[in-house]
Amino acid sequence: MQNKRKEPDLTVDLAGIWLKNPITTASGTFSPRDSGQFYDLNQLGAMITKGIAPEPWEGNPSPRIAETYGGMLNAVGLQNPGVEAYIREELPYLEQFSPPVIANVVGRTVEDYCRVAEALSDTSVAMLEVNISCPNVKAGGIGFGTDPAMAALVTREVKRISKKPVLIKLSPNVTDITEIARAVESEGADGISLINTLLGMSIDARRAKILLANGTGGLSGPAIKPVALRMVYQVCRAVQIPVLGLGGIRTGEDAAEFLMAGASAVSVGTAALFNPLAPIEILQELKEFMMEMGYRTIAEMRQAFQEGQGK
Amino acid sequence: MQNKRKEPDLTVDLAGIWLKNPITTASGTFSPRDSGQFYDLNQLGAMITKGIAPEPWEGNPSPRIAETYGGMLNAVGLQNPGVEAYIREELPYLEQFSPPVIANVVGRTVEDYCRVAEALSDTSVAMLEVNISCPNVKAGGIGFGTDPAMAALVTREVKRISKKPVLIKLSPNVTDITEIARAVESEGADGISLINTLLGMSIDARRAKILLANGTGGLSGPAIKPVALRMVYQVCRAVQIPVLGLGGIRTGEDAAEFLMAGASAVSVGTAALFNPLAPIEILQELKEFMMEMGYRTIAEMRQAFQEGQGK
Amino acid sequence: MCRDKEWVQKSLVTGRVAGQERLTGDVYRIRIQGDFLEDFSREVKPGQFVNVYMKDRSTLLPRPVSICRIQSGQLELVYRVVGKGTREMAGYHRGDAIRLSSPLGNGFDLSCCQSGSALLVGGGVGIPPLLQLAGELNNRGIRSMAVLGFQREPFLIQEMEKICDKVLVATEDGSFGFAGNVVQLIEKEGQEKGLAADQVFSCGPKPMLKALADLCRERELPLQVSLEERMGCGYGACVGCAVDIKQDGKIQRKAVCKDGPVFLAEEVFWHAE
Amino acid sequence: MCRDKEWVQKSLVTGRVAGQERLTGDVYRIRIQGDFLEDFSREVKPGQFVNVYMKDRSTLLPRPVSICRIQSGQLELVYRVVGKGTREMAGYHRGDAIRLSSPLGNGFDLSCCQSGSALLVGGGVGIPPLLQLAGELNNRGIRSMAVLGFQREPFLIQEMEKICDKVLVATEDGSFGFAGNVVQLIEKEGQEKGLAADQVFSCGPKPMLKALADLCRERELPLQVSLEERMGCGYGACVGCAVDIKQDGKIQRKAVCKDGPVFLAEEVFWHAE
Ligand SMILES: Cc1cc2nc3c(=O)[nH]c(=O)nc-3n(C[C@H](O)[C@H](O)[C@H](O)COP(=O)(O)OP(=O)(O)OC[C@H]3O[C@@H](n4cnc5c(N)ncnc54)[C@H](O)[C@@H]3O)c2cc1C
Ligand SMILES: Cc1cc2nc3c(=O)[nH]c(=O)nc-3n(C[C@H](O)[C@H](O)[C@H](O)COP(=O)(O)OP(=O)(O)OC[C@H]3O[C@@H](n4cnc5c(N)ncnc54)[C@H](O)[C@@H]3O)c2cc1C
Ligand SMILES: Cc1cc2nc3c(=O)[nH]c(=O)nc-3n(C[C@H](O)[C@H](O)[C@H](O)COP(=O)(O)O)c2cc1C
Ligand SMILES: Cc1cc2nc3c(=O)[nH]c(=O)nc-3n(C[C@H](O)[C@H](O)[C@H](O)COP(=O)(O)O)c2cc1C
Ligand code: FES
Ligand code: FES
Repeated sequence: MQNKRKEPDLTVDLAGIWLKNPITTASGTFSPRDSGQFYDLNQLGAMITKGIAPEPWEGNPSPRIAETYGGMLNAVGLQNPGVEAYIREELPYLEQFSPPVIANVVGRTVEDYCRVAEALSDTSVAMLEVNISCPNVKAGGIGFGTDPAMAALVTREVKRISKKPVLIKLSPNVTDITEIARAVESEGADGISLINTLLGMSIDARRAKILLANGTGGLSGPAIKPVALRMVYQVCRAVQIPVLGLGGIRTGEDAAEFLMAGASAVSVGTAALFNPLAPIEILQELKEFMMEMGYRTIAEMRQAFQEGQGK
Repeated sequence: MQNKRKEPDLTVDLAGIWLKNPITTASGTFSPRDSGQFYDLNQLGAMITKGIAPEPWEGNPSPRIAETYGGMLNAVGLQNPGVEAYIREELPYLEQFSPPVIANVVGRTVEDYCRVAEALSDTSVAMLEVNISCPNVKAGGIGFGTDPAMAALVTREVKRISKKPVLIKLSPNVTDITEIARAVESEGADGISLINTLLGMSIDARRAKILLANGTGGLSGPAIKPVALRMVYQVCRAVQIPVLGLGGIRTGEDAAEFLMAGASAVSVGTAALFNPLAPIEILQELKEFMMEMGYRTIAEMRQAFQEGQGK
Repeated sequence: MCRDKEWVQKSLVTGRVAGQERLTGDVYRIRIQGDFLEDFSREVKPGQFVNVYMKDRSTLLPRPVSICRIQSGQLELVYRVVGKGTREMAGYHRGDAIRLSSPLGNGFDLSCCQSGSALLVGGGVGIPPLLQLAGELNNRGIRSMAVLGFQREPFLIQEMEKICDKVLVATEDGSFGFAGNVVQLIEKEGQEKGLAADQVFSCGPKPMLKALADLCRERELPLQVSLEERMGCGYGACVGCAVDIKQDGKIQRKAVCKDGPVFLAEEVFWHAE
Repeated sequence: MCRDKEWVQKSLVTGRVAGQERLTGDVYRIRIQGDFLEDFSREVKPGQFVNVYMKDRSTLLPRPVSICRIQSGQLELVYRVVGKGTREMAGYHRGDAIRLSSPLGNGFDLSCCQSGSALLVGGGVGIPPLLQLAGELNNRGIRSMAVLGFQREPFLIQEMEKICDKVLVATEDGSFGFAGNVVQLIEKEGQEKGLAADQVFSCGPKPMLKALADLCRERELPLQVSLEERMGCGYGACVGCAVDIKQDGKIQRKAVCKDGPVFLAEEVFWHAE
């Protein structure tokens, strides 16, 4: 192939937003002021911020983190300062940087989601990422994301109120991820993010106790990559809307795999916890991988995979 | 605690079968003739053999195996010689060893399962472990284990025909594992095994191709332990019947965690692939762990956990 | 790397092990070399820690370890082997690579200590950061006394004695110094000779810190404590390391790694264990 | 360990790296020492392989590597760096530990070769097991000729020349020996000088084996081939390494690690790639 050493074009379109590269920060694993002490945030494709509720949430007691083989469990419990503080303190800081801001939205009721979506509608936020892995307190604590009807309901209501494009972020703890994906697509979601964490547990055998104060926690990191990749592949073939892929991405080749599977862009989560420079290292590796293989654009790389697969 | 250096009593009761220790071999990762070249099979609590269908199955084409971070994917596709060959060639060999044999049963239809159960009813097999992660060809390939009604149906029919106690082995690829567990309990399952593999995928970025010939595969190994432990914990609290716990067990402490969570016994799967001596090393480590902590029996260890947890 | 923007201040660095010795039982001191230490020693504050990143790639999360001191171009960490990560560290030999973060967290607040004297109270592997603190207080002309508690065999005593005016030692089993814990020793010492300190600094196991907090509140002594919590990132990205801090009449969840690890004892909400 | 029962014959062992050298490009030879080699050399058959277990604990599965030879109390493996595991191996230094299995699989079947001559055909890192095979044939008084193919730079040529009557070399780019592949070289050689061999043994990339199988079928030469497949366990427990073998008129899925890696070429069902 020619042009082997020319820098590839990494730009992507994510549900109508133009990103200068497909690398974004996974919600809850990125803090602009703190992550930004390790690398220049302007290098990112987009900045996805931690889950924001209408009011401050205090999250779960400690311990909130357990290390697992090749991964980790977290039970942070979506601690966040609430949408007002977010608009007041976080957004102005983020506005200094060029990448678009995608605000992750959490709630315990449909109204919660809508309140955040409404509050963010007239801000500099470029897009919403609605985390439906939260338990619905009005439905006995069943996760919004584990029931197609509830997932559809949240999507419909948030879409109705939001002036911003909306990604729905799916929970992987379901029997059929494509069913949920189709449900949110049919209610007008502009795109889908996946995956959120797998539900797990850790026991400290020596203390004969459950490790996390919350009991269970969300499994993330390299350990879950095969599950994430499978779901991204399946969902990309089940819906027409764009997909933001994540789950265990740690290297440039990992990112390439998700993009080949059909993702429009990717997020780096846990990898940024165990390596604060992960997002930009992954970006660099992706670029080098594409140059080595002679791919000039992300679309070309995806194409090569589809042709190789015959699908 | 006194008796610190006395050997603990490792015996357990698994759905009416007495095991001299709780360590068994996970189905599909154990071959008596081959595993037995590395250690004395008589040391095992029980020998669980690979999935057996009524007729020979040829399984999937290669590649069938992909390594993943902290785990592996397999798409062996339940290759097996069929129940007749199993009775003719495998069982007589197994009868040389003292641990009870638990025969893993697979099928594509309810009748398949029943034919195997019937054929094994008058053999030396001590118990059946019915793998309901298989796709039901009569229901469009949906997994028996992903639908409570189908899981219940298989259980009912196999229980009706089998003279042996029956464990139902659940698929973890479901929204609510306790729902499936309750469904099989209510149809008379003598016990439950879990977990089978998580559905995953691997892409070879350099060749721009899906790695496994089958497309998707089952994720197993240390990477999945937190999911397995969570499900074992949940199911032990949702049903009254005993649970055989597995998924990522690699050390004696891992085994202790599953036993604390409520499992009556455990299986060692992938660990035996990357370390052929894993089952007996885990047994030894479990014994040493119990001695160090002063637990005299498995029940005492489980008790300590329950009291510490207040549950 | 990536120090091109004003706000990009932190990095990951690879040091070389200059030496490792066992201090006692399962407590080790590792000495680390590297160019980056020039930057570190300019910026570091007593009470800060570094993230140590493991080579065993099944253990991904960083291990936070307090900076014990930076001296003769070497970073010293003192740690107890308690699990996989610290066991790996204990296996490092001279010349091996070790991957670290820049100094993290906020150290002890010394702005309150312009003169007078300080009491340093340490328990076990909570003592290492107090060594650096003692040195810094010394530099500032503040006199310090240390009360150090151990289960059995003490360590870092000589190093502390070189800097502090006085070092008292307690061991749980009485094998060395006072038999009992540091709080009991402080109470005894206080009764016998009076306890004069303008500021108390402490690091050690939570029950010790809590008992000390009670004592200091009674005596109206200002106390700063360094806390521990299980961490995800160690640099403020995940809010995994929450502690409950009372501020402005409310309990707020703060991050040990970023807002701490040092907090004012009176602001810590001490949960019953 | 655990050799107390008659049927317990295999084990995992820890060897020491006695040395490592780069043969060419990304091909390395590692030499391994250990007491266990006494047992190994007594039992080993040409064409068997060992499982190498990695230290990087994120890569759990064993790496199968053919036994190249056991000589002067050292086990030699020759391998190409293609990924994480082989990259790790290339980083081992003299004195490092390396964890291995006993020799696994069935080697080449030499019962058919009581006399006469053999043709050994190897491609790239398929050549290592042929070295051990050549030695064994030599011991048995069977003359052998080797045809070895490489992409660019050859390796193990001298070692083969010491044992074989004749060694022909082909490189894809013609930088050394014949320009082309081994099958072309064999055809050319056969036309010019005639090819007399009672048995052909081969190991190398699948397309090479397939082309060779076609050639041997035409010439009615018996051919044994050593195959590769991705493995789970490498010892027969998982059926992860299936190949399609025609036996008794049926296609059967056999395990490369246990039933192979050597198969009769005429029984292999060669899938179109
Ligand atoms: C700010 C801070 C400073 C510290 N300074 C020192 C020091 O100077 N010397 C020293 O010996 N120890 C220190 N510790 C404790 C040290 O971090 C743990 O002992 C170490 O992380 C244990 O790792 P492991 O892999 O050996 O244990 P494992 O139990 O195998 O670790 C499993 C996981 O739990 C975490 N973990 C386990 N114990 C602790 C703990 N006590 N605190 C926080 N995380 C824990 C580990 O980081 C890891 O993620 C400090 C902790 C903190 C938070
Ligand atoms: C019986 C047998 C004998 C072999 N002998 C040799 C030899 O003497 N010299 C040599 O250089 N190579 C040999 N190989 C190939 C060698 O096993 C692979 O190159 C090696 O496993 C690659 O590991 P990696 O971690 O570097 O690559 P990665 O691609 O990172 O490995 C990922 C996974 O794929 C597996 N894998 C990758 N490539 C292969 C392959 N070609 N065959 C089987 N598994 C693979 C690995 O074992 C691992 O599980 C042999 C293979 C077999 C089956
Ligand atoms: C500490 C932590 C906090 C998280 N918080 C959020 C959150 O607020 N909202 C959300 O949608 N996902 C949250 N997640 C999930 C991640 O964004 C991501 O979906 C998941 O971790 C899988 O990706 P990874 O393996 O790359 O981490 C969190 C994950 C972690 C580890
Ligand atoms: C190669 C392979 C083959 C398997 N075959 C079967 C099978 O035949 N029947 C079954 O119920 N489970 C089968 N399993 C699933 C395991 O028994 C086990 O449930 C799963 O791997 C999780 O445990 P582990 O992480 O300890 O391996 C297989 C797993 C592997 C890796
Ligand atoms: S450990 Fe991540 S914020 Fe403190
Ligand atoms: S690799 Fe497991 S049977 Fe061959």
